[in-house]
Amino acid sequence: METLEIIGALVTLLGSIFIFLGGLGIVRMPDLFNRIQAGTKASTLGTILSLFGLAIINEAWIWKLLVIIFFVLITNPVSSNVISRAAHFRGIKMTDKTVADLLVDKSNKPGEE
Amino acid sequence: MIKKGILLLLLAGFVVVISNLIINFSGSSELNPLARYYAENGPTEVGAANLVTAVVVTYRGFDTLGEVTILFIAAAIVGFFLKILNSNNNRTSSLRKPSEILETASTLLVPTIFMLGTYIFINGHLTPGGGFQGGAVIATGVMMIILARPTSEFNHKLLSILEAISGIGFVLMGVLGLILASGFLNNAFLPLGKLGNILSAGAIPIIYVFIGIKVGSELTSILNSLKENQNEV
Amino acid sequence: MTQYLSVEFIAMLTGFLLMVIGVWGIISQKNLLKIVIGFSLFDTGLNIVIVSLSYVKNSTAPILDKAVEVSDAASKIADPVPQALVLTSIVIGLGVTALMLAYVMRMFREKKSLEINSYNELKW
Amino acid sequence: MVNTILIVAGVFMVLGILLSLFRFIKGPDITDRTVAFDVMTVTSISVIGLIAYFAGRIIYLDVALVYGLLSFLSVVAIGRYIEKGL
Amino acid sequence: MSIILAIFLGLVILILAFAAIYHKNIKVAIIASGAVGLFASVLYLLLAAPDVALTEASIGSGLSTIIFFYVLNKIRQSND
Amino acid sequence: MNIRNVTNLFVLLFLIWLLLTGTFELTSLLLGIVIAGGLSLIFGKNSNVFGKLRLTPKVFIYSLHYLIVLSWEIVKSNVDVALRVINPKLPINPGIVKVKTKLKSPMGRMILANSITLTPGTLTIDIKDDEFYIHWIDVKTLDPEIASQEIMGKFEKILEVIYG
Repeated sequence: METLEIIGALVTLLGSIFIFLGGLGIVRMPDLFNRIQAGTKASTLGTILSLFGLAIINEAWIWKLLVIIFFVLITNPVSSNVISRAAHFRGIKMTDKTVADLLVDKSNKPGEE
Repeated sequence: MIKKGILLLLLAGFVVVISNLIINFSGSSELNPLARYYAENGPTEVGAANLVTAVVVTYRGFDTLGEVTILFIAAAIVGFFLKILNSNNNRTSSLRKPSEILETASTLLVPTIFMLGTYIFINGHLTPGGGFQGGAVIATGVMMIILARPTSEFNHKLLSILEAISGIGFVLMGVLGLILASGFLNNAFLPLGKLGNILSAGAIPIIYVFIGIKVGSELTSILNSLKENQNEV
Repeated sequence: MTQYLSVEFIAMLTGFLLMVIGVWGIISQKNLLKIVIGFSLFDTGLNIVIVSLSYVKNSTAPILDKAVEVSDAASKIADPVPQALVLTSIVIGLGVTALMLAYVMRMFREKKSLEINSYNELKW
Repeated sequence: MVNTILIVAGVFMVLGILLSLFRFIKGPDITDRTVAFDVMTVTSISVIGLIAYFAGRIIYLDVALVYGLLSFLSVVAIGRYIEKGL
Repeated sequence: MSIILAIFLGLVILILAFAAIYHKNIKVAIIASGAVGLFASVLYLLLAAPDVALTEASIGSGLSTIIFFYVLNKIRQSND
Repeated sequence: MNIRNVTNLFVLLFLIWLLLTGTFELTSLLLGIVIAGGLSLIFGKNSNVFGKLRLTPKVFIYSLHYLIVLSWEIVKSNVDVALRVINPKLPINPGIVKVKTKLKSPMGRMILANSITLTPGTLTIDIKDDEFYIHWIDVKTLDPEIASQEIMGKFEKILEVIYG
């Protein structure tokens, strides 16, 4: 049983490293969309992995942890979609490296204030 | 400048008063007698595994009754202050429509949020949670509906009926405790059951269902009056 | 010194400082919404202080299940009474916040301004 | 052994929260701050999981449950406010 | 170990509270006060109070932020 | 009144109840059935969110397959983006591209959009009719056909079977 617990702990460690990388990405990336790409997604995977690792360590907890993972999987993409759509509507300046912007919003006005 | 000085003086007085408390603080290493009584006798007297629930619903049930009343008064005053003067709904049409993802996700998530709220207040005597948290979660579910479909309307009649029924039910449970058991809001007039089962702790699950519906409908009516008020001015 | 290095003391200190910040916000800010935010910070700080009073050294949550048996509950759990009080206090705090925000909306409707200095009818 | 690894994991999580706090303080626009807030809530879920493990109580996970389902709602409200759809 | 986590949480709470009081942009102040509720909830969990943490998570961090934004929305509507 | 929709919602809610309580005690099961039934009747009556989804073994197997594909993609692209973040030169080439989908069912479209968002490197920004607007961290092509294949070819094939 000891090895299983260590494997679970290592999975949790991996997840926390992803969380750290997400934090790094959110600091380093140049504009909002890239921050969402690097930050929110990496920390979502990190959270899922670390909860999964806890489930391996302590198999009695697996049901409740599965529900949490399910909720995180559903809700997180929705929130980043809403915030990125709002940011695009608001006319956030994108980084100079941007190649193309095919989304033309008919009702798009420059930012609100 | 004098004003700023007076403000600083006020703040300094506040800091002195509380710093006196904090310097002499040393954490307690054992429970005080009241808490010890609750910890030792709570499981046998009330039958609830969650002692916080036992305190909220039975030992200090009057506090809860007063608290629900305060919330009701707050909801009523908010509704009164924000009474709609002219309700023409032309503004809602100018709103930007939510994205399709949010709409579809809300049809999936709203039942799930309601399920979680129901779980929280029905299991209030076993796990953390109870009527207040469950009611707040349910109000958040209603909030989700408003966010995803800004044009949706709420049935005021249904809200007030739910609130009235649950309030009457809560008081009725208290009076039943007074008649059938030893005191107001005593839960022991139903069998206490085995500690840790879902149908245990006497009347606590029923009381929590009432509290949950009441808190949920009150918070919903606060949100509703804030929402509808946007149509004027 | 060692008595100060405990979770409950740090939480209590945080709560007190949060209360101080909240009071400072209430008395120094001019924006009505900022004042409401100050009230809610004060509320949170007060709740943290009360909960930190309920903590007993090395205690766990006052909920009995497989981890905490009925027989040794009294030696393991934290004090349930302050937690129950804070529970209701948070919900009331939301009601009070909503009420204050309704006042703010009403006041804004009269004068179209959020500056507290423009409401000077009762000033002497 | 297991506890040591988990403590190291906790340190990484705390560092992640600190980095997103930095973005929250600095972030030029409100949307950047909202994203930082989102990252902080998601990270808090795993911190809660670790606290539950060290306390050895499964019931603490109920808090993470509520976080997982409700934390995104305030983000959605902010987004709808920015795009004038509230 | 939990002491270090408590110190960290306390510092984060205080920084966010300062941001909530002193930031010029009112929206940022509201989000910061929501984040104060978020970390206060984790602190409650450290203090062995899961019930309170649950309440704070659903109310302090969720509902109150949303209510603030509703009011702000209405005030902006008549502003521009 | 859409019977299939209500049943699907009931199954989902009852599954969540089981996972939450974690017991198979009789009273708890009965209570779960009552609550899930009531909620699915209230919410499933007027919506058509699940579309034509049938709960057959084939759908179950395909869902499992989808989960495996999705998790593999998530891990792979996460490592990719993480390498970009660590790299001091920050090699990104972002842009918003347009892709087309054939899916009609709202649930299938939501799951597809969420899967695209969950894999780092791509982020769904908006949906208009059958066009998805996607922010891509490393734009390889601007042509909708090739981009669709590149970004969501794997997901779409399986979802087409499930949501028919």
